[in-house]
Amino acid sequence: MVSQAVTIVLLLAGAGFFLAGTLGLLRFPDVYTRLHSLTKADNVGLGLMAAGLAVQAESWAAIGKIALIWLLVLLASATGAHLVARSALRKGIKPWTL
Amino acid sequence: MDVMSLAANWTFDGLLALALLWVGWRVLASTNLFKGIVFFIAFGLLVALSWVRLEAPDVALAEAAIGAGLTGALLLAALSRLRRRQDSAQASDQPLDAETSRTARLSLGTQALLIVFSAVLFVCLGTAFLSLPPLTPGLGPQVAEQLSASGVTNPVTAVLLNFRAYDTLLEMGVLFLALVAVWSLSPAPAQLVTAPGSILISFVRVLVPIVVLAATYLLWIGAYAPGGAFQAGAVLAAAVVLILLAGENTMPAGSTWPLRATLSLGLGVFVAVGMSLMGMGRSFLDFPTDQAGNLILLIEVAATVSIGVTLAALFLGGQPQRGSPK
Amino acid sequence: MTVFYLGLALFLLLTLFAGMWRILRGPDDADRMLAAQLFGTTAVAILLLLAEAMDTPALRDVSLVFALLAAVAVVAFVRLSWSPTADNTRNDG
Amino acid sequence: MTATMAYATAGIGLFVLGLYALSAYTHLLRKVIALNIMASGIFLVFGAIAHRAPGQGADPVPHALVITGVVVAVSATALALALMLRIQAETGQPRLPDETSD
Repeated sequence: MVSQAVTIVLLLAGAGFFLAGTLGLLRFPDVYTRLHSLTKADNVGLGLMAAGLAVQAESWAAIGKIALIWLLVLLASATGAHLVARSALRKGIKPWTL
Repeated sequence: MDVMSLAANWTFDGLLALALLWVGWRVLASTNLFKGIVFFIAFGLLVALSWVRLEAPDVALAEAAIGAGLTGALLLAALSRLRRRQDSAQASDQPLDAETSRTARLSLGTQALLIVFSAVLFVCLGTAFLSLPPLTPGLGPQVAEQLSASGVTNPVTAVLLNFRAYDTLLEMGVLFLALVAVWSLSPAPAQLVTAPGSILISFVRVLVPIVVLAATYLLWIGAYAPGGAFQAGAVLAAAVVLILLAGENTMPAGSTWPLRATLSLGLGVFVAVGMSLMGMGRSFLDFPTDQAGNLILLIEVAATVSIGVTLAALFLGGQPQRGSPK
Repeated sequence: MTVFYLGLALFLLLTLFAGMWRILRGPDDADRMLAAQLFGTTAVAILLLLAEAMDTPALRDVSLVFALLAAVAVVAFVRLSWSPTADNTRNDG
Repeated sequence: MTATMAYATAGIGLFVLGLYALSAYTHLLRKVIALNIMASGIFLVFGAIAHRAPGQGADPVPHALVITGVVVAVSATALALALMLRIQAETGQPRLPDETSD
C-alpha cells in the first residue's frame, strides 16, 4: 500500500509539471521563455512519472529501461533546446523583456 | 472490467480517434506547408498511440520509428530544398509563395462535387465496414497452430519471415528499387553549410552507440516479443540520419562500393538463403523447422543493416557523388 | 490502479491536444517545432502509463524508440530549415 | 468493439480526407502528404479489422502486412519527393505540368 501511495503522489506531481509545461508553451511570450517551460515538462515531469512507475516495475531490468528512457529524453531535450535557442539568437530574435 | 475502467478506455479511444481526424484535417488544410508538416509529425505520434490501443505493439514500434521520426525529417528536408530553389530562382514570373494558393484552380462547382463525392464515399466505406460479419476468427488461430514450426515465438515475426516470407522479400526489393530510382533522378544535393557546433556533435557521439545498441535489442527480441528487422532497421536509419545532419557535408567521400554492397546485402542474403534451400531439395524459402530460427535471424540481421542504410540514403535525396569535396 | 493510470494517460492526452494551439498559432516555425518536441515527451509518458494500465511491458520499448528519436525532428529542423544562413546557401542540387 | 469502431471510422475518414486533398490541391508536396494520410487511414482500418475478434487478442497477419506497408510507404514517399524536386528543377514549379500552365 505504501508503494502505491508513493506512486500516486509521484505521478500526480509529474502530471502537474506536464500541465505547467503546456500552459507555459501556450502562455509565455517568446521562444526562449517557451523553451524554458517546455524543458520543465521534459526533465522534471517525465522524471517524476518515471520514478513513480519504477516503484511499481516488476524487475530491475524494467527499472533500468525506464531510467534509460528518462535519460534519453533529458539528453534530447537539452540538445534540442540548445540548438533552437542558438539558432534563434543567430537569427536575431530578441529575448522578451518587460 | 468494471464500469470505471470501461468508461476510461472508451473516453481515451474516442478522443484519440477524434484527434486523429482533426489533426489529419489540419495536416492537409494548413495554408503554411511547414505548419502542415509539424502537424504531420504530431499525427504520426497519435497513429503510434492508436496502434498501441489496437493491441499491435509491433506496428506501434514501426510507426514510432518511421511515422514520427523519419517521414518528418524527409518532409522537412524536401520543403527546405523547395524553398531554397524558389529563393534562388527569383526570375520566375510565377508567384513564389505558391504554397498558399491551394485550390485556386478548381471552380466552386467542382469543389462542391468533390466534397459530395467524398461524403458519399465515406458513408459507403463505413457501411461496408459495418456489414462485415461480426465474429471472424481471422488467421490468428492458424498462425498460433503453426507457430511452433516457424522457428520464432512472436507471431508477427513468424508471419513476416516465415509464413509470408515472399512479401518481405519483395518488400526488400521495393526498397532497393526506390533507392535506384532516387539515385537515377539526381545527385545528392548539398544541404548543410553551417557548422554543427560542439554540442550537437557530442550529442550524436553519445546517442548513436545507444541507438545501435537499441536496434540490436529490437532485432534480437523480435524472435519472441514485439520487435524485429523493420523496427530495428528504421531505428538504425534514424541514427544514420542524425550523423548526416551533424556533419558539415553530407557527401561520403571515397569509393562507393562499400555503400552499394551494404544496400544490396539484405536482398542478397534473402535470395541466397532461398536459393540454397532449393539446392537442398526444398522449395524457395521453405525453412526446415530445426534451422528456421537461425535462418530467420541471419536474414533479419542482413535486412536490418540494409533497411537502415537504404532509408538513410533515401533521406539524402539523390546519388552521393564520389569523393565530392567539402 | 488501472483506472488511475488510464485517467492520467487521458489527462496527458488532453494537455497534448491543448498544445496543438501553439502549432496553429506559431508565430514562428520554431514555436511550432517546440510543440512537436513537447508532444514527443508527452507520448513517452503516455506510453509508460499505458504499459502499466494495459499490462503490456512491450509498450516500454515503443516508449524507448520515441525517446531515442525525440531529437531527430528538432535537429532536422534546426539544421535544414531554420539555420541562420539558410538564405545564402550554395545551390548545386 | 466500440473502440475498434472508433479507429475504423477515423481510418475511413482519413482515407477520404486524403483522397479529397489529393484531388483538390496542386502543390505536389501536399499531394505526397495526402497520400501518406490515406495510407495511415487504410492501415488503421486493417488494424481495426484485425482487432474485431473479441477476447483472443489481435490477428497477427494484418499487423505483419501493415508493417510491410509502413516501410513501403516511407520509401515511396522518398521517391515521390525526389520526383517532385526534379519536376521543380525542370519546370520551376512544384506542380504537375498540366496544372502549372495558365
